[in-house]
Amino acid sequence: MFDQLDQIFVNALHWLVGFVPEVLRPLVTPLICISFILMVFPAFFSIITIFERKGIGRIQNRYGPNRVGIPFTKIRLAGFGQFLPDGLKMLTKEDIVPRAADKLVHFLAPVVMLIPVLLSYSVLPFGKNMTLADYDAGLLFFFAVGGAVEIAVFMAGWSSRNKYSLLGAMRAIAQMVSYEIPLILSAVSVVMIVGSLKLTDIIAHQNHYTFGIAHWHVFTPWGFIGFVLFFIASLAESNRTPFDLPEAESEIIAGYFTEYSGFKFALFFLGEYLGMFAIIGLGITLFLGGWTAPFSFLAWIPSWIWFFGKLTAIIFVFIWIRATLPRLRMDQLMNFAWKFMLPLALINILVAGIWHYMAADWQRWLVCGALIAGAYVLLGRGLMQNQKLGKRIYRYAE
Amino acid sequence: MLGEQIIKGMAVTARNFFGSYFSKNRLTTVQYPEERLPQKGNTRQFPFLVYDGDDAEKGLRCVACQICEKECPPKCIYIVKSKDKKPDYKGQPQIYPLTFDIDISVCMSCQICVEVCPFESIKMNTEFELSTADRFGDLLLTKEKLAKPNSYYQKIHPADAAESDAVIAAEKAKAEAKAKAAAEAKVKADAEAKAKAAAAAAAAPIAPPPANPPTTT
Amino acid sequence: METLEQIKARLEAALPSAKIEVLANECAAGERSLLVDAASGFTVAKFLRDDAQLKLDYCSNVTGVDWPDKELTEKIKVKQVVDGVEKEVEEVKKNIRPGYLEVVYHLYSMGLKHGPVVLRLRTENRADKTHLPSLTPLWRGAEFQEREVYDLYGVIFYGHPDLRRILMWDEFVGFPMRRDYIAPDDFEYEPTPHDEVLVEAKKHYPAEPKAEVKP
Amino acid sequence: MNALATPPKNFEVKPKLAANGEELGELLEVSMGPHHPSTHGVFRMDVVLDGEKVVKLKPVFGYLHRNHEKIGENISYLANMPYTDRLDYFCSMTNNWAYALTIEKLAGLVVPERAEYIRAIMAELTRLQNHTCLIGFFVQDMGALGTPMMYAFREREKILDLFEEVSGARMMCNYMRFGGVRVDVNDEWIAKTKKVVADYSKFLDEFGTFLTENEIVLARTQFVGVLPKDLAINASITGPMLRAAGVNYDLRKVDKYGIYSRFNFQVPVGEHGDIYDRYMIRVLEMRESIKILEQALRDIPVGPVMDPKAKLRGFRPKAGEVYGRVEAPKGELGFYVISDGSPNPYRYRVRPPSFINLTILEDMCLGHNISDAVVILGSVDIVLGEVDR
Repeated sequence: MFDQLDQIFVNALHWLVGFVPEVLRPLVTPLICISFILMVFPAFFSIITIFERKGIGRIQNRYGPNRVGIPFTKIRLAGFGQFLPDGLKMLTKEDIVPRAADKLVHFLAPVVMLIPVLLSYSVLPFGKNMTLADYDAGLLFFFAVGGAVEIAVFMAGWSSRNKYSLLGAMRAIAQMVSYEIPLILSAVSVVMIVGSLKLTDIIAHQNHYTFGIAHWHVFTPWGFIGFVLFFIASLAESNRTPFDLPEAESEIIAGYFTEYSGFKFALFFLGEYLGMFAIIGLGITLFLGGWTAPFSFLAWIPSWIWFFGKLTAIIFVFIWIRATLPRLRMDQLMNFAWKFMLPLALINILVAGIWHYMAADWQRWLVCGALIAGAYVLLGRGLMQNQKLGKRIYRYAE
Repeated sequence: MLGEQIIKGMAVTARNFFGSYFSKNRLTTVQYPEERLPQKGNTRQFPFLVYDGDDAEKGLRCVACQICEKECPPKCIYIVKSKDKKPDYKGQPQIYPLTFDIDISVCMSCQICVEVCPFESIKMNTEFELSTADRFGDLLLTKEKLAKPNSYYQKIHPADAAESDAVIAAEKAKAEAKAKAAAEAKVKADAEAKAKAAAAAAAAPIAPPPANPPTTT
Repeated sequence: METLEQIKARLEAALPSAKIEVLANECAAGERSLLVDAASGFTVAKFLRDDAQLKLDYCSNVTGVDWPDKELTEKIKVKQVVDGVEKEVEEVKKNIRPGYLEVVYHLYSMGLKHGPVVLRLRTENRADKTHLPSLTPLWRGAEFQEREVYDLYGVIFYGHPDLRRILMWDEFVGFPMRRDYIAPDDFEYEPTPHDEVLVEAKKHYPAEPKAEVKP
Repeated sequence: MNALATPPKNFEVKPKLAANGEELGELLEVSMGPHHPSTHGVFRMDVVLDGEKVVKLKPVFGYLHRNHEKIGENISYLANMPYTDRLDYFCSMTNNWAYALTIEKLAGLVVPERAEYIRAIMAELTRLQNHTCLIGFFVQDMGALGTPMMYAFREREKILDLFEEVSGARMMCNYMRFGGVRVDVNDEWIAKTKKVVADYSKFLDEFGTFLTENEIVLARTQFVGVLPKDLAINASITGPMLRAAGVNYDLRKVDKYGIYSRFNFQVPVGEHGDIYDRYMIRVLEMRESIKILEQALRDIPVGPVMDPKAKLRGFRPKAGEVYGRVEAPKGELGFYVISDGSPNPYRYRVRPPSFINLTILEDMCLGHNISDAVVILGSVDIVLGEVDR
C-alpha cells in the first residue's frame, strides 16, 4: 500500500496520459509534469514565505503574521492565510518604471530570472521515478541553466539607471561567479565517487543501508565537508544572509531590484526563492540521499515526502541563519570564497580520491577525517589571524 | 575555530525561538485590540477639564485665568474669558471660560498645563484611542468635549485625584472659615469700631496668588 | 586652575598686542569670561591651547549670541544750581550701544581635566563687518559649530575650511537666530486656535479662500 | 544681509583624491539619504565612490531642523523643558537633567538628596536603554535582519515601562524640574527597578554570546573606522566614542555632577578606537551602569524631591550666563543659557553631542567600503532630533 502511495503521482500521470492518443503522449507527458512543477513550487513558496515570517518572528520574540485566515470569516489559521493578501497586493500594486530606465531590459529582467530557475527543476528527482527529464548530464544541465540567473540580475541592475541598483548588480555578479566555483567543486567530489553526472544514479548510489543506516554522502568525511561547502555556496548563490550583499538593505537599499515594484518585484521574489529551492534540492540529491530514507526502517514513508521534508528542513536552517547572522563585506566575501572555500574544496577532492582508493575500514576514516579537520582548522585560523581579528581585553581607567 | 561563535550565536537564536513559546519574559508583545495592558501609574495622554458635581457647565473648576494658555509650550490652548461671573466651588463669583479649546493634534502631552494650574482644574486623561478621520474637526477638542466629572478623574488617577480633592477641600474649608470669619467680623464690626473691620478686610487674600495673577479679580 | 586674572596677566605678557578683558557674571554659578579683540583672537586661542599650564585641548561649545543695538539709559547725577541752591539732579541720558555679534567658546582641558575658560569674540557690528577668525584650525571640533554660527547668525569666520550653511538650505536668505529675524508667515493652513498665524498665512493663499493645502 | 548669505568663493573645498595619490577611476556620486534605510533618520551623506571605496563623504544636515534654540528663546524656562525631551528622543531623562542642572546653576537652586538619587537612577536607566538600542541598531546596520535590534527593544521596553510608571510617558518623559523631580517614586517602583536591573546582566550575557565574538562581527568591526586619540580630542569627540579612542574623560568622574562621587564605578577605555572598541565600550559601560544602579537603589534616602525655593510659575532667574553639561549616553550634552532677568532665556544653546561627533565622520570613512561607512555611522550613535535641532 505504501508503494502505491509512493508512486501515486507517477500512476496518476500514467492514468492521465492514458486518455491522450499515443502520438501525442511524448508531448503531453512533459506538459503535465511542467504544470505540476508550476503549481507545486509556487504554492510551496507561498507557504514558505509565511513560515519564514513566522519563524523569524519567533526568533525575534514577536508573533509574526497571525491575523489573516480565511477571508470573510473569523477563522485565523494562525496567520497562514497571509500569502493570499500578500500576493494580491503584489499583483495590484502600481508598476513603476523609472523614466530613464531601459524599458525593454527592465521588463525582461524578471522573466529572464524566472525561466532558467524553472528550467533547473526539470532535472531534479522529487521522488522515486519522479524526474521530468533524467538527462545523463543532469548535474551539468543544472549548473548551466543556473548560470543564466546572473544575466538577469545584471540586466535588472543595469537597466534601472539607479546607482544602488548598479552597485547591487555588480556585487551580485562578483559574488555569484565566485561562489559557483566552490559550489561546483564540492559537487565534483560526489561525481568522482559516483562516477556519473546523472542525478538518479547519484541517488541510487546512496540508496542502500548498512546496519539500517543509509549510505548518504554526508555521512563520510569528504561528503560532510562537501555538504558544508555546498551549503555555504548555495547560501551565497541564492543571496541569503550572510551573503545578501547584492540586496543589502542597510547599504544599497534593495540592490538590483530597488526600482522594481508590483508584479515584476513579485517575479524577482519568486525567482529568488525558487532558485533557492532548486539549489537546496540539488544539495539534497548530492549529499543527503535525495528522496531516500535515512534509516531502513523508515523506508516505507513515500519518497516525495522525504524530498519535501528534507527541503523544508534545510530551508528552515536557511531562515534560522538569516535571522541570526550579520552580513559580510564585499572583500571579506571574496576572501572567504577564494582563500577558504576554494582551497578546502580542492583538498576535499583530494580526500575524496583517497577515500575512493583506500580500503573500506577505520583507517580511511581516520586519514580522511584528520586531513579534512586539519585543513579546516588551519584555513580558518589563517583567515582570521591574517587580519589580527579576535577577542580583546579592555582596561579600566582609575 | 572558525564558525564556533557563529554556532553559539545560532544556539542563542534557537533558544529564543523556543523560549518565545513558553516564556512571557521573551515574548513581550501584546495582542492589542483583544488584549490590553493595565494602565501604568502616572500615564498621561491629553488634558481634560475637571468639573464638580453633575453639571459640566456649572461645576467647571476652570476660572479662565489663562496661565496654561501662556505656559503651554506648543500653544495649543485657546481660551476666551466670559464677561459675566458665576460662583465657583468656593462660592465666590468667578469668571469662567466661554471657549476652551485644545488642539490635540498640536498638544504634546507634556503636562505643563496641569502643573501650572493653580485651581486643580486641568488634568491629564489616559484615553489614547483618539484616532479619527477628521483631522480638522475631531482633533480640536472644545470645552464640552474636554469637560469630565471629578469621578472620572478619581477613577483614572486615584492617588492624584485624592491629593487634588484634598487641596480643593482645604481651600474650600479655608474659604468657608474666612467667610465665616468675615461674617462674624461683620457682626462685630456693626458693634465695634471701624478699625477692626478694616483689619478683617486686610486678611482678605486667600491662597497664595499665582505669579501671573488672573487678569480679573 | 588659574584664575582668569592670572590667565589674563600671562596672556598680556605673552601677547602684548591683544586686548583682553574679563567680563563679570552675576548669576549663581558666576562663570566669568575672557573677551578678546577679534584681531588677536586666533593667537590668544592658540596660546590657551598650547600653554603647558592650561592645555585647553578641548573646545566643547561654540555658539553665537546676538546683541542688537540697545538703548542704554544712564542716570547721571548732575549738580545744578536751581533757584540759587546747588542741588543734585538726576538726569537721564540716553545713548545707543551699537549692536554686535558675539561668539562664545567654552574651552576645557581633557588632559588636566579642568575648565571651563570662556572665550568671547565680538564682531564690529551686525551688518557688514561680521568677520571673526575661525578657530577650526586649532580645534577641529569647532568646524560644524562655527558653520552653525555662520548659518544662524551670519558671523563670517575667515580661515574656516568649509564655511557653508549647515542646518538651513543653501538658498536660504537671512539668519534665523538673530533677534530681529522675522519668521516667514507662509505656513500651511493649520486650524490652531491661535489665529494670528492663520491670518498671516492666508495672505499667501491663492484666490480659493478655503484651500487647505498650499499648491 | 543677502550678500552675506552665500559664503565667499574661496572657502569651497576641492574634492579629495585618494590618500596615496593614486589615480582614481570613474567616480560615482551617491547621495545616501535622507531616506535611506540606515541613516538613522533623515541624515544625508553625499558620498563619492571609487568602485565601492569612499573617496569623499560630506554629511548634510538640517532635514529635521526646527530651530529648537529659537523656540527655547521665545518661551519660558519651564515650558522649554518638554522640548528638551525631543532633542535626543532616546534619552529624554538625561536631556532633562542637563537642562535642569544648567538652570539650577543659573538660579542657585539646591536639589534635595532623594531627587539627586532619582535623577542618577533615571540617567543610568537611560544610558542602559540607549546603549542597548545602539548595539542592536548597529548590528542591524551590518545586516543582521533586526534580530539583535528586537532583543534590544525587548529589554528597552522594560525600562520604558518603568519610565512610564513614574513620569507618565515612555519616551517624552518631561520628568525633571528646576530644583528636583516632578513626582516622587514609590517603593513598589524601586522594587521593580531592582528586578529589572538584576535581570539586565543576563541579557548582556546573552547578547554577548550571540554576537560579541561572532566571526562576522569581528571581521566587520575590528580595525575599521579607526579614530586616532589626538584627532578625537581635537575634534571635541565626547562620550563612548572618545573613551573608545583611549581617552579617559567621563564627566561623571570629571565634573562629579549630581551625586556621582558617591558611587563606585569605573570607566572602561578602549585601545584601538575602531568600531569594535566603540561597541564594546558601550557594553562595558552598561555593566558599570548596572553597578551604579544597584548602589543607588540600595542607598536611596527618604525625603522631599523638590527644592522648596523652586517655583513653577513666574520663574525669573537673575541676569547672567551659565554653561552646564552632563555625560549623556551619546556624549557631553551641554546647555548654555544667558538670562536677562526676564521669564524667557535671552540666549539658549544646546551643545548636541552627536552633532559634534559627526565632525570626523569623513575622516573615519575615507578609504573604507561603503558598507563600512554605514556601520561607522551606526557606531557614532546619532539621533537626528539632536543633530538637526
